[in-house]
Amino acid sequence: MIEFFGKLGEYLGFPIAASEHALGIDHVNGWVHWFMLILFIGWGIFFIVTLVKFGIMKGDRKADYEGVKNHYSTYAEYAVIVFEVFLLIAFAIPVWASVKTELPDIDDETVEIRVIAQQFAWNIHYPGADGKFGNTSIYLVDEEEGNFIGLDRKSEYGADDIVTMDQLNIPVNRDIMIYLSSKDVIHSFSLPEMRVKQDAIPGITIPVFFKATLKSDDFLEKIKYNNNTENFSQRYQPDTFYGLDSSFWVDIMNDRMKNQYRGYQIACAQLCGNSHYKMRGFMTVQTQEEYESWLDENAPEEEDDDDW
Amino acid sequence: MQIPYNEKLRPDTGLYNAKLGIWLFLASEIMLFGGLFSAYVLLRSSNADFMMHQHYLNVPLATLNTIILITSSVTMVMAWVSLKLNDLKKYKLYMLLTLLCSVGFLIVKFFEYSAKFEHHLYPSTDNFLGTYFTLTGLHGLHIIGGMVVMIYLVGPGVKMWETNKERFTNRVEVIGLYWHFVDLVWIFLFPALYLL
Amino acid sequence: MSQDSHQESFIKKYIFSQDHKVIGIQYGLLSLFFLLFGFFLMMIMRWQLAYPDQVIPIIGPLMFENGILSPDMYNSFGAMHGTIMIFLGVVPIVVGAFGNYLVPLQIGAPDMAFPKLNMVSFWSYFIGGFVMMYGFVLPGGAANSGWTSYPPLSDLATAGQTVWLIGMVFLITSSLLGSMNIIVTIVQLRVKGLTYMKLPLFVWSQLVTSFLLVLAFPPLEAAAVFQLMDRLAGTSFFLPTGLIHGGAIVDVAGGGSPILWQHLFWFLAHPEVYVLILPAMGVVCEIIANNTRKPIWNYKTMVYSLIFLGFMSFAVWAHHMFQTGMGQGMSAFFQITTMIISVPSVVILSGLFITLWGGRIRFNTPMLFALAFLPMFGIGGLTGLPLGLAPSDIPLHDTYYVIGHFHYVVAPGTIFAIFAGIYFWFPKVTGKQLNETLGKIHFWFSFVFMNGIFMPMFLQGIAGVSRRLADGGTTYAHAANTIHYNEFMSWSAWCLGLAQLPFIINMIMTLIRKRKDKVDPNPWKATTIEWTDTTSPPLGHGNFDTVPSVYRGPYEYSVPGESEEFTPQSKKDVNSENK
Amino acid sequence: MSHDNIQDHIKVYRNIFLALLTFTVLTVAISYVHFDLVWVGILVGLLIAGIKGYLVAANFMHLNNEKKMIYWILILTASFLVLLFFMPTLWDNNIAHSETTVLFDDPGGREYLEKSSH
Ligand code: HEA
Ligand code: HEA
Ligand code: CUA
Ligand SMILES: [Cu+2]
Repeated sequence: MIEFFGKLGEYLGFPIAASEHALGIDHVNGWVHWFMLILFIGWGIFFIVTLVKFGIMKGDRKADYEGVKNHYSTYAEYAVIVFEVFLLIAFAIPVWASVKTELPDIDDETVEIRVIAQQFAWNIHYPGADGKFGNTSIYLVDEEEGNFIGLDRKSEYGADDIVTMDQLNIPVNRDIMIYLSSKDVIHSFSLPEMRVKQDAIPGITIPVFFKATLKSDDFLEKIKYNNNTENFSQRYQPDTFYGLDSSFWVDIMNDRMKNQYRGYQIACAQLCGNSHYKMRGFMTVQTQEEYESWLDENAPEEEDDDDW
Repeated sequence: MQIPYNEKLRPDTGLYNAKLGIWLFLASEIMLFGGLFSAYVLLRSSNADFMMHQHYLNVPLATLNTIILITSSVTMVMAWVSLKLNDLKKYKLYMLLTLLCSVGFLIVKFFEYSAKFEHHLYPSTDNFLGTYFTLTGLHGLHIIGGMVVMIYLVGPGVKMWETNKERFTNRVEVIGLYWHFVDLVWIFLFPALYLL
Repeated sequence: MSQDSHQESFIKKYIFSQDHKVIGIQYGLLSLFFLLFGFFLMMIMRWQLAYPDQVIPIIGPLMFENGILSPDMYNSFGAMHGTIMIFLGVVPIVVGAFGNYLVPLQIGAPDMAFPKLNMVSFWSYFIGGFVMMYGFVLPGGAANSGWTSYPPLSDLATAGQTVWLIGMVFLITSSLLGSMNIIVTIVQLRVKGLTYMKLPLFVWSQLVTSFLLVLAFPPLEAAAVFQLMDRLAGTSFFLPTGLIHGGAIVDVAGGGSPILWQHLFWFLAHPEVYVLILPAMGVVCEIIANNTRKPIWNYKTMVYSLIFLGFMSFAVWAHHMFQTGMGQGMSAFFQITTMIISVPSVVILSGLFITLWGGRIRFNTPMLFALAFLPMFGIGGLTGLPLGLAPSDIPLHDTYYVIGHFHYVVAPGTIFAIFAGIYFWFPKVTGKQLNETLGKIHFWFSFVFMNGIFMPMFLQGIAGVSRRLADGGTTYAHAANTIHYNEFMSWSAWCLGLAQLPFIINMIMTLIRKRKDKVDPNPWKATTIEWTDTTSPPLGHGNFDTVPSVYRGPYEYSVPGESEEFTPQSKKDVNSENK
Repeated sequence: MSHDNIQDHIKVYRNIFLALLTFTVLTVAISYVHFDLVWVGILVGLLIAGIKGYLVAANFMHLNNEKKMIYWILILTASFLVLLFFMPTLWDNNIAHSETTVLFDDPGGREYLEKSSH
């Protein structure tokens, strides 16, 4: 039942659901939209019938002082209340708890990652081989040297930490625990396909957890058929590139599209300044092996330490 | 054109217009200071060091100010009573006393503020001092606003006593209500900032 | 009122007037101007959304560097569009213009309770508006942190934000004075016999709205003061410790809380959205009762729903903050209250629908706008439900779905109700009726293009396109499927702009047309007492030649046994005379 | 209001005045008392302020004898005030605690730096 009515959620046009909890959320949306549809169509039919009957074909009569005498509308209102209570108890409150507040146990199986937002990029901080984060401090932040998060390489667990910008790699089908914070203003960490959205608020660190179920490769395969890329390139008219012919333009666009489809995208969903609109990161979901080899590739080299 | 119930009470509500008006205004003031106090509580409860600079505040001076304000409240209510007793002279006397108190209050505040500045304590020093300056500053603005009205009511505004006694008495009652409210805010500000 | 017929100077009569009717008109004209201005900003922004980074035709080279709306300007226009529409457009027109003009007339009062305050309130609005406009010429432009002005972004923003805050304080003052005035007027100056349960629903909606304004605005004032301190005195009420901005540590004491602003802001801003809708509902009630020629169904339930709606609107504010990391208890509380508040809306809407049944419906222009209000508000309101449930809000928060949701309630909702009200009460204000043909053209085009703009927003929002993106989301892959709607939406918006021309022409033509000698004081055959008054089209001080008494409810249309189709409220009740 | 009635009023005002002075001295005195539990001190302080506020509101502002309408307005205001007061303070944000790190929000950052071997 839950799935059956929740199915509507999958036809509404949400992005592909790629995390474990995504279906739950889509089902809530499906149920609510069914409910809205029924109410709207019900009232809409009544509305149109009334207008036709009492407006257009009115003839020569007087308006009825009393109007409707039955209580159907009262029953309809009770039905609305009952349904809303049902939605709250059956879906909204438990789903919210499981998605946002009931922290899973952190064990070896959990991948812990810190994400620190800044204008206008996502800093990703992996604990490295030892599984523990090195210390960070605002006094070590040095953007010219590339130390955006003020990581202390000399601290106990800091030497092997991996820091990337705008590129988040995670293994598929494992619990991901992200500690989300921000350096400057409020951002919002949004993964549309994962149904993840969480404001990154400076001053506090907020947990975000999910489990991705669809690898990037598979995802790209899927959206190839879904995404109407033609529309996209048509939208940009060549005249912004004065003097260039349009085939050149199409090449540029195609290149750009390819880059876009590196995988999932991290969107910033909270206004954070003038480049908010392009504060975009990428997320790659890989198999465990690919993930591990990616970590190895990106592990800091020994010599590098002195800089930091 | 005459607006009804400016001086007489409307039978079904038992109020004249300005009384209802001032209570609505005070209701909005309650929400204003409610917002400020609520911010204070939130900031304080989310920060262990919030009260760090409290000991810089001058409790004796503030106590003096509390007493001044309470006194001014009493003289204010006495001014109204004098009008009820048809005694314009006494009204003026009490009103001037109230004004005197408020001037006293502002002078004491001035000394408090300048002592802070001398010690390089500014609103930007930390959030406690920020709250202190913002809240007492806004309260001070309310005092000044009240004083302006009071000056009007002992000065040019007193002419109305000749033409329309009832309405004038109502005006005094209304500014009185406002003044007591300002006093009441201080009654909570004083412990919240200085003592607790 | 003869003692008032002495000559007043022009300035006293029309500029610093204390007459509620003149003030109402002043409010009306200024807020229409601001509505149009807010719309112009949006029409420019819509170019940037449809054709990102392309030179704007005609006005681009005149107004902007490179002829392109830069991202900074986009943000600033967006923030100002929201602010202008809400605080300088809709609130002043529904409360300042309609409330001011109609409430005293509908309750038989000679004027507002405090005419001087009324004047101050208008001028405070005027100053606030122009202080805010001043932001456009400051270096860095007007406020650009969204109409919500979330810190730390707004704390760190350019000087336009300071001007925004100062303007806001004036606007708050204006609204506070205006709404206190309305409450006192309604409570104290009701004419003989007009008990609460005989008040027109428009007056009820104004009463509830005014309470919302009086009690919800002050916390925002507190917040504005705090933010001004942050910006001018270097405090850090909204700035936490350890901020790094532009690579350097922000030099403030810290220890503040960005969430605090959101609480104080939404504590106002949620009630505020009901301020936008309740008077609109009131207008629609009046017009529907009048044009179905029958009483509003279940008047008492409507009144109680309005009150309950107003009351509950104070307890739902954090549904705008679900994604700030709210814990379980709070989110449950605010989801429940949000669901509760939708029930009175459903009750009111149902009441209006059912009123239509059995009526003798006249399709004149005000009625068309009022009728369109119903399904449009229905769409807007219903899409509030998935936003009100925290889990379904996760994918929808801060996307175009939210934009679609609230534009359906404010644009084809409130704006249509405002249009309806203007067409309906225009004869009351000027003694002349607006042209019906032009009115209908205005209606049908507005109706079609409004939906053209806002319907695709739901699709974009569901696909995950964020709001406030200066390029409409071209860099996001998930936007690729729906982004081409932008072009269609923008064209709809510009056509909507064109569709306003018949309206403006209609107003001007009607105003310059000579008035007929004999004015029908009650062209719509309405029952409420503002129509019994013949004095108001000439803008004299003082309202009624003979103050009416009220004997019956506001919507006594088609009463069985009465000779006329409508029974004015002031018609003597035969029964009560016997008593 | 007859005149004797007003004379009574004056007497009341005087008594209230004295009471307010007493309570003021009392709060100041109590603030020097050290309570083991901080919140007890706060509670006592608020209690006294509450009493003083009540005295002012009830007598000077005549709330002990006011019209129904005013009471309704104040009740309404008070209920919203309660909401405004408690919701933000009861706010339960999801906050992550990750033990091994000195996070950006940690004001102890500078001390940490001094301690560590740089
Ligand atoms: C007038 C303005 C107005 C009104 C009336 C409403 C009404 C409602 N709003 Fe809306 N809302 C806004 C203006 C408004 N809102 C604005 C401006 C924002 C965004 C602010 C920003 O972030 O910038 C917002 C955002 C907003 C959010 C935050 C979304 C987010 O940022 O993630 C939420 C969440 O709960 C919400 C919920 C609701 C609900 C449940 C209602 C309910 O009251 C609705 C109840 C109504 C109904 C249930 C309809 C009943 C009708 C029928 C049943 C008839 C059906 C009809 C026909 C067939 C004709 N709104
Ligand atoms: C009352 C509120 C209100 C109203 C009516 C409108 C009306 C409109 N809005 Fe607005 N909007 C907001 C409040 C409002 N908006 C807010 C709060 C935001 C969020 C801002 C933020 O992100 O911070 C927003 C954001 C917003 C966006 C998203 C921007 C973004 O996120 O990047 C868009 C996009 O299309 C948009 C479009 C429109 C359009 C096309 C209209 C049209 O419907 C306009 C219709 C207007 C008219 C029809 C004018 C009628 C007046 C006349 C005809 C006057 C005649 C005059 C004389 C005679 C003098 N609005
Ligand atoms: Cu970061 Cu928007
Ligand atoms: Cu809301």
